[in-house]
Amino acid sequence: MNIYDIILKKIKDVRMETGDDEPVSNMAASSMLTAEITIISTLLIAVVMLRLLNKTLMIGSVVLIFVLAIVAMPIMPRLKREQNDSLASMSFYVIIGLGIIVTLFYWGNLNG
Amino acid sequence: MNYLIPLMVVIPITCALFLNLLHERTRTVKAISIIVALALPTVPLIANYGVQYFGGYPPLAQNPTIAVGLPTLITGTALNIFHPAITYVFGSAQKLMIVILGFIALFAIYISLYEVKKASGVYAYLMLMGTASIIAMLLSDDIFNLYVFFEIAALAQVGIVLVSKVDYNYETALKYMILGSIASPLLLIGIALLLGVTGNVNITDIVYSIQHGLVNPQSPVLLMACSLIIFGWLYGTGLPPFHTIKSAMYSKALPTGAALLQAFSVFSFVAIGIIILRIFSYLPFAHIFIIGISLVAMTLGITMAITQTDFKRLIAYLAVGELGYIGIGLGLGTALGITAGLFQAVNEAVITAFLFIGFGTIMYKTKETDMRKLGGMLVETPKSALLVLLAGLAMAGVPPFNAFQSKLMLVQASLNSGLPEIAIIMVLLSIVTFMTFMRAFHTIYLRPKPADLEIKNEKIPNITLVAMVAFLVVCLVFGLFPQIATNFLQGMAMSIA
Amino acid sequence: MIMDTQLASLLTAGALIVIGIFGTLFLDNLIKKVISLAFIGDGANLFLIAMGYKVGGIVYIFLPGMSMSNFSQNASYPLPFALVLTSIVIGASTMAVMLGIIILLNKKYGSLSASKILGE
Amino acid sequence: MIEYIFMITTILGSIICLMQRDLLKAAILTGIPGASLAFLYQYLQAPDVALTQAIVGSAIIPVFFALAVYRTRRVED
Repeated sequence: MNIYDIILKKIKDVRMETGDDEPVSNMAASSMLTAEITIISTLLIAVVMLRLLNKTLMIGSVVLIFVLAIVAMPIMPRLKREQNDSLASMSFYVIIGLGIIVTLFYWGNLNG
Repeated sequence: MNYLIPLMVVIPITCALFLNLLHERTRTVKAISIIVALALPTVPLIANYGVQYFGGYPPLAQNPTIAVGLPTLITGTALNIFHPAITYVFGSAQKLMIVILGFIALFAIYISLYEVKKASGVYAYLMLMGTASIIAMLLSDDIFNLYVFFEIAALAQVGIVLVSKVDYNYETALKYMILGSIASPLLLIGIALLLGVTGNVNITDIVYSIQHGLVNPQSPVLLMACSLIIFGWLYGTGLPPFHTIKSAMYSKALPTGAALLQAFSVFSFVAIGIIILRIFSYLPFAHIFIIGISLVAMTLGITMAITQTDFKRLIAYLAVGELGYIGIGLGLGTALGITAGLFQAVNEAVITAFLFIGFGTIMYKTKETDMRKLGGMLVETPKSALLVLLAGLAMAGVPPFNAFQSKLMLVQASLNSGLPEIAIIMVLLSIVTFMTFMRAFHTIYLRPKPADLEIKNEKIPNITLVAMVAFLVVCLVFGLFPQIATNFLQGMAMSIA
Repeated sequence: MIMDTQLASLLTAGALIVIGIFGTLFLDNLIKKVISLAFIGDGANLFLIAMGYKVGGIVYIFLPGMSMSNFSQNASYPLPFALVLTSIVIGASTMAVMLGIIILLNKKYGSLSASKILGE
Repeated sequence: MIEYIFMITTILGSIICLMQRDLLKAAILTGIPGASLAFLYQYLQAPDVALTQAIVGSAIIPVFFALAVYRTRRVED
């Protein structure tokens, strides 16, 4: 069993959990895979910017995020399920976003 | 007195209201729309740079006849230079952006007039109203005036989606309005806090008050105002957490409407983003936050685009992701970065409109948007296929097109600011953008035609092809001679940085 | 006096906004969602009005017979009030559009439940 | 002193309005916070805004809601 089959199987498993009964085509699997790699690599590169703050913190968080990403491997199907079009989830994220922005601006500017 | 500056807003609004009255008279509607649409890019092109004070009240310092005999309590203090009237500033950067917006609106209106049998006055009304309010947002130096036009633009966007007759457009419009009715009162409160601290709604005066110590810049009320205004900015432009609803809005509009809607988002992004930078650039965290939210927008937008099966939604997510590039340029805060960001904004508005209209020809021929049911369209529409391919290359940033120049400038700016990681992420995501586009292009045009796909035997209107060629010419001109655009934008970037 | 009027009205505005956001998030009926959104807008308007209020001040209308210096020292700040007028009208028109869409959606679905109409 | 009473009626009125099961009652009860706000604006030294709010908040908006309820359904399901 090569890696591609493992990934295909994992995506199928996640689909099964969500009750999404569309057939998994080659195209869908490869695009999910691309999205997965893109999101993990972007996250890792972005975390490297923590070096401006503290080098040890940067190394620690890069390793931590790498391990977490490997463990939670199919991130993308879950992420896609979170970003659906229902009003309930959208307004939930809007309010969470408002909370995060207000807190960050208070904390970031008073202690930065 | 430079009367052309207010006329840029007044002409489209007046004609829009007039068009709405002419409901059944198709030919009159057509004639008026054609003339007004032509006026949209030409009026800013011939207008001179200047400042317009509504009601004719310039600051006292520039108006010595009134200032005579006033006590020194007024003439000796900052009140002397404060702006009593709503002020519109028309500089070189505004000129380029309004011309480009007018250009996109011109072709959107023309295509909408010729693609349907019966021209609808209501659709033209909504498009003109939205364009006028975005022009006013770009011009306005008054933060409450900006809020009013922001709300009008939101209503016009909802209207453009409501008239589209695409499935589930009412639901999406209602969702957008509900989220908007949460976000825009919060933006209003942000403006109210700014007004409460500085006693002013004119942005130049607010900046003066903050920089000259008339108010305490570290006051927590100002921090709160900054966070609420940024929240309203996220809503108006469709950055996360609003990216799902904004991309749904694009995909539920007609292709012409979608092309115009994303131009609205891009230019309101620029208009409000510049205001945030002007007022709050003394907060170091504001820059970090803008860069962070732009990175999130780019990543989420582009990765979500890959997984879509509906091609309109795919381009919609790509459009949201491309907004992140502008945000990076603004967030870097250097003169080069801001110039690159503004240049990218101009380019992106053109290219995404190009893509929406180009893929719109598929909808015109087949009435189908699901990529799994499409294929083999190259034989049917070879000319528009070539143009769409060029648009996709332009969006991904392939040289000789314009986005290559602006993305190159962005990479240089981020390297100069000592953040090579951002440059790497931008290049990586450009490659993924290209891959996403090529996947859509392959499935729609190159793959063999599915048996059950019905293709209508209607010719694509010539005006659509003309519009696409015109967009291509703009892309090529800005790509080969980027100085044309950057010379216009540099002045504003220098004044902010 | 326990609390001055300005602070109390700011708190009222905050309470209206919180009630409105709560209603928007947790009530399922669309008409009630829109009513809650109207409360958020009202809260924002009251907030602006409270910004311009001046404790112990007078109304900002200059009537004949008033002393100029007394007026300029005690009048409340009229700019926020002028803004609220616009804001009230914008809020009312947004409300009307939303109710129009809701009437159309009720025809299509035969229901006013947000989870049925606006979910997925 | 009287402004505190209007503040309390605004908040209580909005809560009671959202607690109704009958939508027509809820629509008409939106007039209470609207009218209280109009009086409150008068006490906050803004008579012209109070006039507008009295018309929009206590007459036009409840009528809009009542018409919408009349065109759709009266009981929450």
